[in-house]
Amino acid sequence: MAERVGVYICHCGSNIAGKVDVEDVSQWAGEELDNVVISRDYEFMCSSLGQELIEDDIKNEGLTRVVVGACSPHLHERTFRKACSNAGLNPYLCQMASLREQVSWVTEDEALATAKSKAMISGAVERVQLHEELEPTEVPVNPHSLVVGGGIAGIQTALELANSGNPVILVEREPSIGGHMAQFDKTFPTLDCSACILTPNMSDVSSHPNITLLSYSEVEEVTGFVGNFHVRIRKKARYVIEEDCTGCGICIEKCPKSVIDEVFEAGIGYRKSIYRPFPQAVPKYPVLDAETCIYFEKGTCKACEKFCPTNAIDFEQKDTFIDIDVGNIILATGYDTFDSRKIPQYGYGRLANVFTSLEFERLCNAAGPTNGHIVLRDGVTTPKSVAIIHCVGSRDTRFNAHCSAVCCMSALKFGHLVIEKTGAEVHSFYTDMRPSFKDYEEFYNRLLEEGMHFTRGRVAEVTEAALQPGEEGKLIIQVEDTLIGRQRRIPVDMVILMTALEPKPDAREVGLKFGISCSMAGWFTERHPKLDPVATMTDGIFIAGACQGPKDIPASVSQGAAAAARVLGMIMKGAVEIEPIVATIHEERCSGCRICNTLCPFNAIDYLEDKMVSVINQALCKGCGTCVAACPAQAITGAHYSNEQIFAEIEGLLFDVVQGNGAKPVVEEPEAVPA
Amino acid sequence: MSEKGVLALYWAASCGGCEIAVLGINEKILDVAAAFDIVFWPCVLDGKVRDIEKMDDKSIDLCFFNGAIRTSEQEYMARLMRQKSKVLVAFGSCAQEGCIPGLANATTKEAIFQTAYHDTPSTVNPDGIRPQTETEVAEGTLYLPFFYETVKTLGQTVDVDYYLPGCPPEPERIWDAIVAILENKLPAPGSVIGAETTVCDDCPRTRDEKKIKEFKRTWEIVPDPDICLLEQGLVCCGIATRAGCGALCPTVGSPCIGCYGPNEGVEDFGARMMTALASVIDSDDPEEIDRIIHEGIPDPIGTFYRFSLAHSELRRIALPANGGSDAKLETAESA
Amino acid sequence: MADERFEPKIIAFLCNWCSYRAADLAGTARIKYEPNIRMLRVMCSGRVDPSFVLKAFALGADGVMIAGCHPGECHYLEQNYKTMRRFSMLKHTLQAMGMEDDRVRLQWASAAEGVLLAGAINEMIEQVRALGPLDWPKNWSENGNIEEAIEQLVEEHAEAMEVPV
Amino acid sequence: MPEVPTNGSSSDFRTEVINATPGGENLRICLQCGTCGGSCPSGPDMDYSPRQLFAMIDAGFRDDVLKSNTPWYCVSCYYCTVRCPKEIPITDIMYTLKQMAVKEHLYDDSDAPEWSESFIGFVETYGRSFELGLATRYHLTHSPLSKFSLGPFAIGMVTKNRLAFLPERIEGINQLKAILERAKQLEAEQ
Amino acid sequence: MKYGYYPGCSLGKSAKPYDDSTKAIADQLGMSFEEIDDWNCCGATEYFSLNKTAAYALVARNLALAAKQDSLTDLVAPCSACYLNLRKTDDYMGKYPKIGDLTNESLAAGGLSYEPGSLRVRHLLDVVVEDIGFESISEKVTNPLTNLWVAPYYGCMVVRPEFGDTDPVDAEYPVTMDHLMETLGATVVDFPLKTHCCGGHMTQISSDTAFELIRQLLHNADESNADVIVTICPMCQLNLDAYQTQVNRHFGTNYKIPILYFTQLIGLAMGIPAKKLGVGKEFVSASAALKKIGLEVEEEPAPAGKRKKDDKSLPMPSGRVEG
Repeated sequence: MAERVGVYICHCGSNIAGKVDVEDVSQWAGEELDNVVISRDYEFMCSSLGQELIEDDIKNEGLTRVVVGACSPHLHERTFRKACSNAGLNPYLCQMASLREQVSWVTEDEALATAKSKAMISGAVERVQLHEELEPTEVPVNPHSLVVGGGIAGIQTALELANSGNPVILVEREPSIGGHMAQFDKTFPTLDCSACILTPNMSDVSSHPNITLLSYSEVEEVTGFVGNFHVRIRKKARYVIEEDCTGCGICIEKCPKSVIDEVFEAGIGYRKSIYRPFPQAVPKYPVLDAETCIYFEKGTCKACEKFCPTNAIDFEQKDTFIDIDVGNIILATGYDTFDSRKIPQYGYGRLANVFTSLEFERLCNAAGPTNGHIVLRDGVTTPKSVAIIHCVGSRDTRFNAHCSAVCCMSALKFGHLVIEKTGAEVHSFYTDMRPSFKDYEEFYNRLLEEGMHFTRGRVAEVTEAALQPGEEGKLIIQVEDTLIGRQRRIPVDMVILMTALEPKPDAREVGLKFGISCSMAGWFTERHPKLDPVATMTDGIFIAGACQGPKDIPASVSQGAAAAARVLGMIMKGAVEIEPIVATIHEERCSGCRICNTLCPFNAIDYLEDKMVSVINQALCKGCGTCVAACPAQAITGAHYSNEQIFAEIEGLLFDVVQGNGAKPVVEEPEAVPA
Repeated sequence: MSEKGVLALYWAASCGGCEIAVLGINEKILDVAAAFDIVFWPCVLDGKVRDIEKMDDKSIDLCFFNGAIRTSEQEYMARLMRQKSKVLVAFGSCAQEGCIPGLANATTKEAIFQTAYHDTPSTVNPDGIRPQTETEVAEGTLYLPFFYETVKTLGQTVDVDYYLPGCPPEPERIWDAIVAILENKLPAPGSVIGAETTVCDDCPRTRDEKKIKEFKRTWEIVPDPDICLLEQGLVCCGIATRAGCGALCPTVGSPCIGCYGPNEGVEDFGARMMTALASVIDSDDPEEIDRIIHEGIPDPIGTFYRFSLAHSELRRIALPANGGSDAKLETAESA
Repeated sequence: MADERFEPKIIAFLCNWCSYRAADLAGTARIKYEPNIRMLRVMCSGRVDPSFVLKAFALGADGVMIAGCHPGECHYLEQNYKTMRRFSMLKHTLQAMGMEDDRVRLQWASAAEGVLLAGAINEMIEQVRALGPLDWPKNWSENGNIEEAIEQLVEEHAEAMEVPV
Repeated sequence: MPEVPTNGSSSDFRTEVINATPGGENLRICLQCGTCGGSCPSGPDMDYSPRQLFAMIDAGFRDDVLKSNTPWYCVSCYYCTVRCPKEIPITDIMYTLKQMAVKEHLYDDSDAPEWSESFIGFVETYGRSFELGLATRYHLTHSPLSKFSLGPFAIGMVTKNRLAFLPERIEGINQLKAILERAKQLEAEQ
Repeated sequence: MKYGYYPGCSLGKSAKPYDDSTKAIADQLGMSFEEIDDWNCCGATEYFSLNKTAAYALVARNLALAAKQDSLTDLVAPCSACYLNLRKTDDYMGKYPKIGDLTNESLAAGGLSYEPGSLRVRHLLDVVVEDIGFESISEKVTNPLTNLWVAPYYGCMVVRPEFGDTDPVDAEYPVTMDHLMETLGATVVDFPLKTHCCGGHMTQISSDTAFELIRQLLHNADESNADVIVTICPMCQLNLDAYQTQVNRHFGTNYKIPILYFTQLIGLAMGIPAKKLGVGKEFVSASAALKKIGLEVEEEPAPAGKRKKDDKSLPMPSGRVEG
């Protein structure tokens, strides 16, 4: 019996309807395509009303197949499958055509967009009629979770999960957890001491019975799938035996080699070759930096070893590997800051008293290199005037098109700290002031009251060239004050560049490792920008914090907690459904040639010596279809991607070409005999 | 079957091997004669087309049609036999998939004529005469069938009820088919009467996982008598070829060339061979892969489509003037 | 006729994990490309059977693209290497069949490479457009001469039938 | 009191400017940040900063834009162009505005267009520029009483043998004239 | 190596010393210049203000002529404005097909055509630094410019705009000429305004604007105690040199900074007689500054600076973008 196909064309507001003549497509499908019994277009198919439309038609019109022309199946395939299943139709009897991502958003010409849409609907209609009913399989979820990145977002996630009684492995690349927040002095807008609110959470992590902390470690390899990931972690050689180290710090004290600390002190402070980034570091064990260590360079010294009371120094230590199994993974790998030297007119690296925002954080941090004294690069002079330049490397198509989101508020915080600590004049040069969240505008007001000057204008250049009296020995900010419409020159002692937040340079590589994608800029891509911000396209992999995009502390913490909630949901449910898209070998057709045997990287194919046939272990099969395509006897079929389905789809997609080109010979009953 | 059935056999573009294969059933031919009135068998019996034309439609119970379709006369006969037969069987590889005559699709009609009427050493044709579809003589016009550019299978020409694979079909399989017909135990119309497995199923050689670093030609090695020929680098088509022959060739150390056609459900035999062989090439380096393929398989059409070119998805090589006008064909004929 | 631009029809097979997502990204980023490409989703480029490509050509497609994750980045670890091998084999055969090289293309595109994919699509469309229509089925059409010839035969036979035996 | 316009006079002025400027599309994404205005060496003497000009272009204040001295004070130093965070080819846009203003005789407030025209006059006649003739002609006709006096400059140039007394004419002047003639025709057709 | 040479109008007369010195050093540095036959004016910054198509055509005639000239691959212009116009026309003709088409259509009226990209348009400084190189120049230095304090002045049009292959730092803070001067033995002073505007044609249009820009440059060089400003552009030279007296009068200042071409300083360091280099034709005499050449004062290299115990200063980041 012929299938009864229902076709639904989504307007997606104007997203599709603005480019594609949706009424025409829907009418055409109803009239021209075989077995289409209902064809409708609707404003928002993904809305509950749109879904009800499908459900009602299945129930009332006896639809046996459903085609939805809407967005990418990666967004709403689940939605429409669920609608089908609500109405009692097997969810796999539904097929989507991506009219938005593949047509309306990428096509200039409206008529051509409509024609392409018809082809895609035709392809889907042809294909869906050959779909088979499938039932998803369930696999258990390992309750262990892996959190990658020990900044505030990762810490929050780890604690939420651990507090709910589930084991967590937290991996941190640096010697200590804490992330950027550990470097900051105060937090906006409350001016809480950053360390005071962060360090209790850090020590909770270190003492939590459910958390295994692997610092100075990196994820090497990830295999497996949602609920059942296998992860290999490289624990880098610390040259300190953690079991023996008491964290007394004598080794650090005795180390004769002092080097610039480019990481924690942002390059304006020093550390030893064996070091702990900061006193409250978690874990407490120091790390020996072999690249600068005198012993590694010259073969002598070993001061640390000599003075260590517990013999915890081990120069022979090597990287080790730890293999773990986890059910879910949360990436909270954070951000990097823009290299201000790419904007040479701001003079960073050339003009001594131009600082980056991160340098300034360390400068006013009581635990920083100046004990919190805000001074010029000479280390002693207190500035009398300070300029803060916003958007350095942000909102700039040459570097980062995005707004870095946190700089306006950080600049206000800096302004307050400068005024409070030095009484200096503070000038902010902003492009647009964006204090958008709770109590932020109030903080802006506070700074206005405190006398911080605000000039709307992106600074043209910072120069030491004094051209007028009063400019000598100063850094001069050359700017158009856009609210006055005039050029101004403002001499100051110190300049702070509010550097852009950028994706980590290896974000793409890390994304690949975990099987998730990045935006063009390099931020991890969430499953849905609004409704699913911490999940990714890969089941079981979640993201939290600034690795997904610039974010301040409250937002990072919220995401950390949100990601934990998503993972807990999976753990509580105990099992996840795996798509039943697997391959099957039809034994009666298999002659045991063994071509397929080497093709499966998941070892899902076995050869049965006694029966001389190959079989697929469907629990291991991931459904890639490579063996299906390889079988010379066509004895393997791939569920939901069978040859027949694909051939039908090709033919449907080429409906306008196939018509009358002789590709499908119409064999009529020939009239050979003369009448 | 109380009354005798009516049987016809016809021979279009083929070598005649199928006719001999019918006789290969030996004395069982008498059983056939007992069961059927043979009304038409040009190879064996005298008969006239006009007699068939005069018959009522569907008055032939069974027609074994061997050979591919390459002229208008063959097409006419195919249509005629279809019209007059209840059950039309594409008999043998030529009718089923074009077979060796179908390899003409790897060249052009013009090239064939050039070779046949001009270039072969034995041809003496000083006036460069070529046969024409129409020739005026004193008595009127003489006609010859129109020679097709592309060889077709029977199935591409008319509806076929059953296919009997093989070049030629093995006598045992022919007899099986006749029995099935007599006992009315036929599978669904349109299907192949034969096995659902491949030659490997009948092949006595031991087989292991496959990884190919180099394809070998038959003259390059003396194959090990016991292990799979493919594993030894020989392009054995047994993996993709329907069982039915009893794995005659591989058993004696000669790789299968695929005469029994593709396995059940397969549209394009060559695609199956290509994908299977390529999948097990032991290299991830694009250049090395290219080298292995180009050096090992110098003639991909002959290797993968020896019997099935006419039946394949693409059916033939591209014509030099694809989409040319009628005038071009005329020129080719009249040149 | 000469003024009318040839609009090729190209079939593309995209793997679910990289290239289909690259197409999604091209959409989200509103990167425009020509509408001559019609895409099918497969789970992995390793699922692409040469017969899919042959089928597309046999039905009249002017070009076929196979797109997958970059080598070494396959969602299924290494299956795109099989794609690479099969593509080489297929191309070898298509060359022998007289098909122009530019009509088939193997394109690697990661999920982040929407721009790259759109560029590759436009480039391929341009190349195929330059080659002109393929219209493979025309190769066996005999330019419509068959029916004429059969009619000729029917007439001839009818004439013969009139002669009393 | 000047009238407050209900809207700019030309709603499509920005498109016009963009179309006349190669690579000018980014003008649409101007952020009004003022990097250009702050970087401009002659900014203090302009009646509007480049940024303000862009806002006026968007608002459709066609006449005010084309009457502005801003494009004419552009010294082609390209600071704005290389610094613009939206990669707007600002210097090229200034050339576009100048050409529009000259075509429509809207900028009459300064000598700048005449300077350009005098300069090009020599080039079109001789194929080379001619500094003495240029300076003399320009100064005699436009600002004989300006605080910049030609005297010391010209005397110095002559005594240092750095000023030619006669213009030099290229050999292919007719060829050049034909080329420029054709170019002007093509420009007019645009 | 052989280069196509486009001197431009200025080098014929007002910047004759630039032409003279360029030719004087060419032989010794192994550069051979072949002047473009019957070249015409590049239109400076003026033609683009009036008629863009004509402006591109005017410049393109020179490119077309140069491309016809046998086996020329590189076209060198010493004048910044000429360089920019040639380079920009070549670049835009390729980048914007419409400009390419209109320009070639215009050229056709004179029987010419130009394929964009067929010539490499280069400024003389780039040729000297990249092709000749500091090493071989230093080998030729016989009279090092020891103790001569120079302010390297690049101006605008060589460093900006960027054509895709330039480091953004160069547009703002180039150092190639600094290194060149050091190679010649000179002391390079910090000159933050090194890429600022000399006033360009504003001397003709609004002298107030121009004089202020000139004053800023002179002031900045003077602050750094420069003996001489060294330039790579005839317009910069003219504005800073010929108008220096008037600027002094206008602002009541008393700058006396000679403005020399970089080619002149190269020539002097290689021992070429000053006269042959056109030295002496400048308005503000360089004789006082040039007297300093020859004083052999060994400069003490700054000690590497071990950080002292009581040194409170913070480390300085390096000035260049990493990676």
